[in-house]
Amino acid sequence: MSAATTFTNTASTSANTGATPLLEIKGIVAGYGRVEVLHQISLTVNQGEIVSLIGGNGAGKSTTLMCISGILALRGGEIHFAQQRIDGTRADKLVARGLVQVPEGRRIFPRMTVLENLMMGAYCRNDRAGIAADLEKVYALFDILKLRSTQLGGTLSGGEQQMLAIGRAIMSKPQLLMMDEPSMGIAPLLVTKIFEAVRALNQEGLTILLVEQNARAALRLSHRGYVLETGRVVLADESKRLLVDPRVLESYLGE
Amino acid sequence: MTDTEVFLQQVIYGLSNGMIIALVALGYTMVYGIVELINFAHGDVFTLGGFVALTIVGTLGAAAILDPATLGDASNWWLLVGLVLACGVFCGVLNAAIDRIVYKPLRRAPKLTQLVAAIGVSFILVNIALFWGGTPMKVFGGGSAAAASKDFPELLEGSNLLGEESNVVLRLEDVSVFLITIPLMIGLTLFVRKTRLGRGMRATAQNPVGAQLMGIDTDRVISATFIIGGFLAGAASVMWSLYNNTISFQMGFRAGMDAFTAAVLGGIGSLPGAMVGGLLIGVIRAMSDQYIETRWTNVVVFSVLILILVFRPSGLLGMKQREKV
Amino acid sequence: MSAEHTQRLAPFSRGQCIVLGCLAAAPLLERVIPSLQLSSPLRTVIVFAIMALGLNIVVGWTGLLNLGIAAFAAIGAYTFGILTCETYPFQVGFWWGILLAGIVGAFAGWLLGAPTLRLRGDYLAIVTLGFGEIVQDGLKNLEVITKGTQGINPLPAPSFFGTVLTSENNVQWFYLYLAILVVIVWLMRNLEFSRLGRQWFAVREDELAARCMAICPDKTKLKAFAAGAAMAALSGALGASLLSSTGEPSNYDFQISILALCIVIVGGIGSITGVLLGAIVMVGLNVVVLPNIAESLQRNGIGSTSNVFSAPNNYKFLIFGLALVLMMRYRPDGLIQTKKAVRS
Amino acid sequence: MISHPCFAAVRVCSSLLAVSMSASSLAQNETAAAPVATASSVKIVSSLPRTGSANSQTTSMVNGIKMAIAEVGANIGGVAILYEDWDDASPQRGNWDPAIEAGNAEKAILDPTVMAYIGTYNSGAAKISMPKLNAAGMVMVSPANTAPNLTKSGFGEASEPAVYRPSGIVSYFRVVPTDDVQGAVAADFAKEIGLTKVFVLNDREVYGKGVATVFEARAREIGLEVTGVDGLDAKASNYKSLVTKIKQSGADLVYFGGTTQTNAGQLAKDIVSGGLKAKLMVPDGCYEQAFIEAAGTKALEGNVFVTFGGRDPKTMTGKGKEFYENYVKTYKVEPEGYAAYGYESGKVVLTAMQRIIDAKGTLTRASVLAEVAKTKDFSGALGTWSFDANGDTTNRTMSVFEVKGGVFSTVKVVD
Repeated sequence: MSAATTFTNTASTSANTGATPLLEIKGIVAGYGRVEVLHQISLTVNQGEIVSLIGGNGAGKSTTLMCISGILALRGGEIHFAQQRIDGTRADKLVARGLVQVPEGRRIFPRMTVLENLMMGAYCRNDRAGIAADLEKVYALFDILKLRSTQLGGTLSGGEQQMLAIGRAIMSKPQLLMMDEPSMGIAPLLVTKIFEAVRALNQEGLTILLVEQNARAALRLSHRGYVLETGRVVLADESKRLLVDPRVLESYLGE
Repeated sequence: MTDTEVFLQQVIYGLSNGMIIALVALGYTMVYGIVELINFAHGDVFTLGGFVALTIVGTLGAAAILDPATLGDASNWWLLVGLVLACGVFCGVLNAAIDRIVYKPLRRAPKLTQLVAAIGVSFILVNIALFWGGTPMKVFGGGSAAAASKDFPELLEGSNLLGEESNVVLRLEDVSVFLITIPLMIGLTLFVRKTRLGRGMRATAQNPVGAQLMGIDTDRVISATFIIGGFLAGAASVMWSLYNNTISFQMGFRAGMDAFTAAVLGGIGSLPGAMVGGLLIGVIRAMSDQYIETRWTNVVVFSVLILILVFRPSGLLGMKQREKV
Repeated sequence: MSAEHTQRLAPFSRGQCIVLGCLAAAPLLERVIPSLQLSSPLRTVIVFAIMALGLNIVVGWTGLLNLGIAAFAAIGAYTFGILTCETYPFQVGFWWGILLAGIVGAFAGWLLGAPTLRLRGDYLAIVTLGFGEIVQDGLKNLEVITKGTQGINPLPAPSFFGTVLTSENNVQWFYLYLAILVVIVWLMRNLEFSRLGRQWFAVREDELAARCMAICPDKTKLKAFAAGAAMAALSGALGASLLSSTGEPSNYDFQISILALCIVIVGGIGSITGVLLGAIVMVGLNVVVLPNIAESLQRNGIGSTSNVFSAPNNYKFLIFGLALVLMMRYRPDGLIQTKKAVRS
Repeated sequence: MISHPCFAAVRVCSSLLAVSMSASSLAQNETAAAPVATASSVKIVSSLPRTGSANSQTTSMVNGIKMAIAEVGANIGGVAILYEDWDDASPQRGNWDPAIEAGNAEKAILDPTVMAYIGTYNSGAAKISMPKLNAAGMVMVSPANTAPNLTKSGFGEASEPAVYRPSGIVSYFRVVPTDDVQGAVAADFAKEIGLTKVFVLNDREVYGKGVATVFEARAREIGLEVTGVDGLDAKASNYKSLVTKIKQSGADLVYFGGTTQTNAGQLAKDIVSGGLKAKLMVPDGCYEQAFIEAAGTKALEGNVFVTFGGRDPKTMTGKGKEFYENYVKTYKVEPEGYAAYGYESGKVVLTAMQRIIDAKGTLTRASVLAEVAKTKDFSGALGTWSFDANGDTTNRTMSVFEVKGGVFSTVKVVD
């Protein structure tokens, strides 16, 4: 992909015309120590969409999610969620508002049982009935978790841990679910299963921001996509167009 | 004394000393579990708990408690429970305050930076205890010898529960160590397992970022952990004072070292591990004093420790440590 | 050896030159202000600097927390004592004494490290702490060999081209120790850029990755442990010669290990210059600054013995502790920050 | 590489080294040759652990020294006597620190106005400063060291005490009777009151171990049965297990070579609470109110014997009585045994200085040393005594105390 390729956010129109933006990121800058990782990133996720964020290693995908989640402080720019500015809000408060992340590498609690892990997802909730219903929903989505419910999280396989992490996030009753590399290091069969679950969740109305290195799978699943390169958005379009874009084909789809 | 009596006696002493070590170790291991800080100041927070206890006893003492007639009265139970609460709260708040002022700004600094800061805090607390010992109160010797050990009055009946004729000594102090410590330990375990905050603690300990992403206010959880850890240190200081009847401004050093050893022996970060580790160290000390020689006791304790760790590198009840992220 | 490597191997870095140069100039300052006696306490600073440089190999370069470095200093001091004291049959003299002390120290480090180095993080820390206690009590209890609490004395002062130094020649003595320190700093710097040094860093950064580069982490750690122990033992021997006595075993207790650790962290973990500065600051605080503050207050009639608050000496713990806390608060990476210490 | 600036720096350093070495050795010779002091003031310094757990004891001593100086109005024949209270402890150790003790000795040597060095408290510390001060010809008077091998042969290594006297002259003196006297008196007393079986403990420090060893030897010599010997850990939280072991051994006396600082109070408590019906006997390191306060009167009442070199200041007559009354007046507290030792150390140096001035001499290190060594029939707070050829006090008066009503009361005085 040529470095000259630039992109302006305004050029894109939402796939779901008329939808309201749920998450809007405006020119955020962030980094670690003396190194700046994100240079003015802007993107929008509309209500009901699946948006994928693709890019190579070190492009800043996970960093973007950490900024949205409030783990990493911004150095510039703004983040709006459901029409409210949220940058500077503490991470734990955002979860209560429905902004939930399934982090890279799962980050489940290894010395808690599967059930306890799931219940940690409901940490901010008080509605017992709702929690019970959501638990059933998670079990319906990933039946293996029900079988394993008394097992320690740390003893699950990678794919099972990923399901657990997604299930745990669902227990938080998210409005927007952000998933960081859900397919990483997982057997292909399970990847399919997980992606199916993502699609099913979306069809129930959940908005999803998906970060993936597996660009093809992500773009097939999502409505729109953004391509990140060294901390900048270099392409943004509807997924089906990105799938045939020569620059994407060359760099990320291996053709 | 017959050999059996001697053995029984040593088991009693070993377990009751071990209980106190375990109580200090619990606070150590909780804080470690959450922020991965070897809190060198923990032992000195414990010391100050002892000074609070003696100050309270001394203040009340003029009226009733130090009167030889009521000294050792069983009705002092209420006082004992009150002391545990008062010292526990004091140490809990102190511990959390230290965290806020000293450790929190260093949370993102290298691990050893926090360790050295904790060492610094330890020195400061030692000095505070030294000054405290110079308080012009009767129980502090009028303040004339600040650095000297202070006598802690026997609040509970000191006579032998097995009868004055028995060779084996079991006094109310020995029993009270169990009566106060075991409920505290059960309460702590239930708290950590069952309550929301307790689950938040476990989650933060196992995966801080994951916990934040679940909506857990980790700063609050960390403060709560320091408060509880401090509370246990305060409670332990009362048990210690009551059991040994002595406090001194440097007593936290050995208590801290024993607790650290116990915590690691049991598997650092593990609550049952800290209890097992504490009891084990207490019993090993007693047995070594009896069957080897007192002068070799430290060597025995630490040799056992090294041997156990060589064969169980994560301690007795520790999980395999996760790789550093 | 690559060209770049050769260039980096200039004998000393700028920082090291400045610190060593300042040390070398200190006795001149003493001549300008006679009441300022520096060469005597500065020898102690050098002894601790060597111990901390040894600890720096283990903690700073290899990333292993060692809380028992004083035990190796004790082993060094007692080895030196047994080999040189006139009441023992060996009497090998100062130079052989410190050399053999270093070798025995390295062996002790190897002996402790071999079974325990696969332990991680704080488990290793408690093992080293325990080893410190074992050594201390062992020295106290094995009276037949070590004379127990009595300590071994007299020990020989360094002799130099046939002249034996006495406590009146403390300036010469200081320069001799400084020369030893200079040699050690030179060695350390070479080590830092050597193959072994890079292996240590690799193990510190990522053990798994190091293993992938055909570095055996256990052997590498063991070498670091032995090297650190050897340096600590050497410092113990130099310290014993300075006192003409090994002192009591309790002079090598946990507090000394802690002091050495504070020197490394306050100075700047991993940096040779930092450790030297750390030794000057921390030991200087103990042996120069605090005593002088207390004495000058006394001279000016401030303070009395009437109660605990009025005696300046009773504030020493507080000052020492505050100094540590404040230094960590405002220089969390130490006085000299190494480039490697930038964290993510 | 040769032109690298660091090399230049090294070269500069080494030349500086050479220059200053020659220059400073010259300077050293000057000061060594003439420790001038004729002028208006001389200094007495003390080196005692002032930071940490020994602080209480050393405060008593410093008070004693200050009082001795105040008594002469800090002035002898127009020469002002300055006193400095040096600390040989560091906060790092919380106890005496060898590096600082060595530093103090050297600081004293290099300050030409220092005429006398009062110290140390710990016998281990004395071993470090003694040879240095001796080589410099400075008189050293210890108010507290009791290890016999510092001055007498036959107690430690064959090389002792010669190693502490590199100049061949005796320059170290002490006002306290040594442990060979004290340990023996203690053993004799135990036998006298009908005790037969003794368990000997020490705190594994130079002083405690030394006095316990002498006690043990004497006990065996006079036919007491020694049921066990052990060294305890002064930092332990309690000694209940150890007491059980002693109980099993059947001892009717526990001798503990140790001090209040090394946890004698805790031991006394645990003997009582562990149901061990045996007496406890401790040396002069416990002859202080702090011991009673630490152990609590209940544990000590009628259970403990404390030996001490000298008499109870309260019961003394003459100079001793004066000291007692003065001390109470000045500091508003009862003087401890340590206060008397401190006072006596200061007094003996000041008296020697007074004699030099009276004889129209000048105060030099050599003259002060020579005059202190001549101390004969000195009448002070501890009785009337002289220094013997080893530098030890001829005072062999030992008192045995017990605790009654919360204070020490004399049981026996051995002359």
